[in-house]
Amino acid sequence: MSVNFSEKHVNAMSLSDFAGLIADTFQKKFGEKSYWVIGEISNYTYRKGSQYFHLVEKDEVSGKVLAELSALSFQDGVMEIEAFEKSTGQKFSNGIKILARVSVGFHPVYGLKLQLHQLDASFTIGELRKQREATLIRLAVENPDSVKFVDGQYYTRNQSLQLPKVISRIAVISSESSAGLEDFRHTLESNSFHYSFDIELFATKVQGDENGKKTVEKLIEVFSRKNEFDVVVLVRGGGAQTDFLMYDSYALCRAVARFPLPVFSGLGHLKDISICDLMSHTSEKTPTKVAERIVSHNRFFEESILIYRQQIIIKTQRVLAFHKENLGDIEKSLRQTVNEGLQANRESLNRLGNMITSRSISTLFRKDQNLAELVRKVSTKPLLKVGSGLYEIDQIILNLKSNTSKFLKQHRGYIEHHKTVYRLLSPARTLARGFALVKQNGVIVSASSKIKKGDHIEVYLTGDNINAEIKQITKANEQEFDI
Amino acid sequence: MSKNLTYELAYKELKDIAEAIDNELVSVDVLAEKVKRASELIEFCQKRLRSTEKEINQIIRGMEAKEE
Amino acid sequence: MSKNLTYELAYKELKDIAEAIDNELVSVDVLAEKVKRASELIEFCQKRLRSTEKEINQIIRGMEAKEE
Amino acid sequence: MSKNLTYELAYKELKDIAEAIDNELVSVDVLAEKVKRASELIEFCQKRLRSTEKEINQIIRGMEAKEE
Amino acid sequence: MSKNLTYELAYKELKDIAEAIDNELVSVDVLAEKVKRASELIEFCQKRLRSTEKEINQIIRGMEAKEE
Amino acid sequence: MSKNLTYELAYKELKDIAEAIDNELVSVDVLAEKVKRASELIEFCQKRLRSTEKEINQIIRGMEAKEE
Amino acid sequence: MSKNLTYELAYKELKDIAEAIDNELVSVDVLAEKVKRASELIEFCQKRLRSTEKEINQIIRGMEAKEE
Repeated sequence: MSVNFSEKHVNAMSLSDFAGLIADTFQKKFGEKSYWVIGEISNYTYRKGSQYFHLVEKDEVSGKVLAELSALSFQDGVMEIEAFEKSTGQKFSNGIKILARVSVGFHPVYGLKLQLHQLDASFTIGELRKQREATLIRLAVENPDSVKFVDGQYYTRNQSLQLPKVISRIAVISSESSAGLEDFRHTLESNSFHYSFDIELFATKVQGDENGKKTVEKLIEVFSRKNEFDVVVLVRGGGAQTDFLMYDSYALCRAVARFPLPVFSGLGHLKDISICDLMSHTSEKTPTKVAERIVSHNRFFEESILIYRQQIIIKTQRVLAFHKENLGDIEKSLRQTVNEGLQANRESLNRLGNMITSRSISTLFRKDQNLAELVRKVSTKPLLKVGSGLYEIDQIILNLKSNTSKFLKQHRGYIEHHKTVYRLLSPARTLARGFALVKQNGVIVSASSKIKKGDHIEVYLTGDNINAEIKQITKANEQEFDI
Repeated sequence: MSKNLTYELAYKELKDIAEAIDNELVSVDVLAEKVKRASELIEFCQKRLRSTEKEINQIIRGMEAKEE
Repeated sequence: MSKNLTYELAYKELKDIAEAIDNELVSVDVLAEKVKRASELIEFCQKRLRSTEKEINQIIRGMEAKEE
Repeated sequence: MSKNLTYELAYKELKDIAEAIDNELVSVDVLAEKVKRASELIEFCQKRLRSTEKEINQIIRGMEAKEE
Repeated sequence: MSKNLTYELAYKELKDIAEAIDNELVSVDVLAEKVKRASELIEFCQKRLRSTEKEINQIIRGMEAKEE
Repeated sequence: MSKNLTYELAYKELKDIAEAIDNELVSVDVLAEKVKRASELIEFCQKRLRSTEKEINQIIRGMEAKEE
Repeated sequence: MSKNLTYELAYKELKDIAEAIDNELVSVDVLAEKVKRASELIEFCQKRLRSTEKEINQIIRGMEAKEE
């Protein structure tokens, strides 16, 4: 055992020699060369003008540490960090991904150390933006009830909360020593309207509050007493740029988005607004502005009630004036209508009176006329009738006279006619015209057929009667005597 | 001549005789007789006419007298 | 002449007689008689008319007198 | 003349008479009698009208007097 | 005139009379009587109007006095 | 006047009276009475308005005093 | 004034009063009362805005005392 030990001992090196060997190897291998490396900062501390930190690489999925190296910065590195913080607006601290040019050294006492020479701020800005976007997407995706992304704008449940008419009970989450908190308090308490506020501080260390965990815990504390407050205010101490990244952390932002009391944020940032600002009910650039906002909210309320007061005063006077005027109008119109009514009645009485008298007189006049008409009828017609009767009788007399004499004359005419006829028909006048009458044996012969040759006939003439014997009979031409 | 003879009857008979003669229904034997009858009837009628006229004239004169 | 005779009846009868004579519906035998009747009716009617006239004139004069 | 006679009744009767006369529905026999009745009715109506007129004029004068 | 007579009733009656007279529904027999009644009604109504007017004027004067 | 009378009731009644008179629904018989009632109501309303005005002015003055 | 009176309730009541007056839904009878209530509500709000919770309780106690 001992030999082995001694052999081993002979070959053994002092640790410092060995460390020198490692250092030489590092020196040979890396020398003054430097490399651009990507890593995330952790275990950050600041001592005696130098920053000490680790650079870590984690598996993106599992979060398992794949590599971790410690690093530090000296003069040039410190200046880089200052410039970095200026251009990113972000403190060089844990959780930030950086692209850094580093050299590798090995120190016998402190071991492997990376030395920071240069930082690419634009890488970190890009990384932060990526991270920020990822957080926003995650908020929207995982909390569809409380975070909504519409038309390029985030809407949260907290934003939809109605502010109370007056904000007077305020829960403030801030670090106790923060200048922002002082500004906030002072602005509220010295407001020109003398509004009073009940402010309760929920103190938390903002520095080093990784992922805003402590702030979330304070929010939970407020939540448990939520009926005692009107709003929650998140303020961050002003001055130098402090840790801002926590206000982009998923946990805090989610808590703000879902918080049942309106959250006011006054984080004192100048560049990008934080996700927390996007999620909160109301965000202002500074704590002072938040305080002013609260005072003006209360002032708005007071003004609106004062406007109502003014309205009530004016309107009440108007109502009274209106009623007074109405009463006056009614009184006036009452007088007028009463007088008019009486006048109208008087007029209609007169009208009726006049009508009755004039109509009755005209009626009498018309009756008189009617009567006169009847008088005329009764006195003229009968005399006319009598007159025409007399005339008719005269006519009848005349007719009678002429008709009887005409009648008698006519009859005399008839008789004269007969007289003439019989005068012509007497046989004596016939014989006198040369006609003869033949008789046979005392009988007048009218046709020759009864007479034969040898017969004796008597022939009567005017003045003489002759006896004669027939010697010859001849047929007569009858037409000779036919008239 | 019958007392009952009227102007109407007389005129009628006269007319009948005239018609009978016109239709040669009267033989020469009775013609003279008919003519005799007719002359009597004519005389009757003429007397009647004259008396009627006289009578009427008196009535009318009476009326005229009253009227005046 | 009947006491019941009225102007209307008298006038009617008178007119009938006049018409009958005009239309030669009256025989010569009664002509004088008819004319006689007519003359009586005429007298009746004329009297009636004249008395009515007189009477009416009196009434009218009476009315006029009262009116004045 | 009846005491119950009114102007209306009198006027009505008068009008009927006048119309009958106007339309020659009154025979000569009663003509004078009708005219007589008419003249009585006319007198009655005229008296009535005049008295009514007088009465109304008095009332009107009374009204006018009160009005003044 | 009835004690229960009101202006309304009086006016109504007056109007009825006026209408009847205007439409010549009033006979001469009652015309004077109707006109008489009308004159009484008019007098009644006028008195009523005058007294009402007087009363109202007093009330109005009272109101004005209080207002001042 | 009833103790329970309010401005609203009084005003309503007043308006009804005024309208009725305006529409000539009030007869002459009750006109004076209605006008009397209206005058009472007007007085009541005016008093009410005056007292309300006084009261309100005090309140307003009180409010303004506090503000200063 | 109730202890439960909040800004919200006070504001709502004040608004209702203002609107009612504006719309003339407040009768003259209760106008003064409404204005009084409004002035109290305004005073309440203003005092409360300027006081701490402790002071408020005193104010309310004071108001309740007045109300009784």
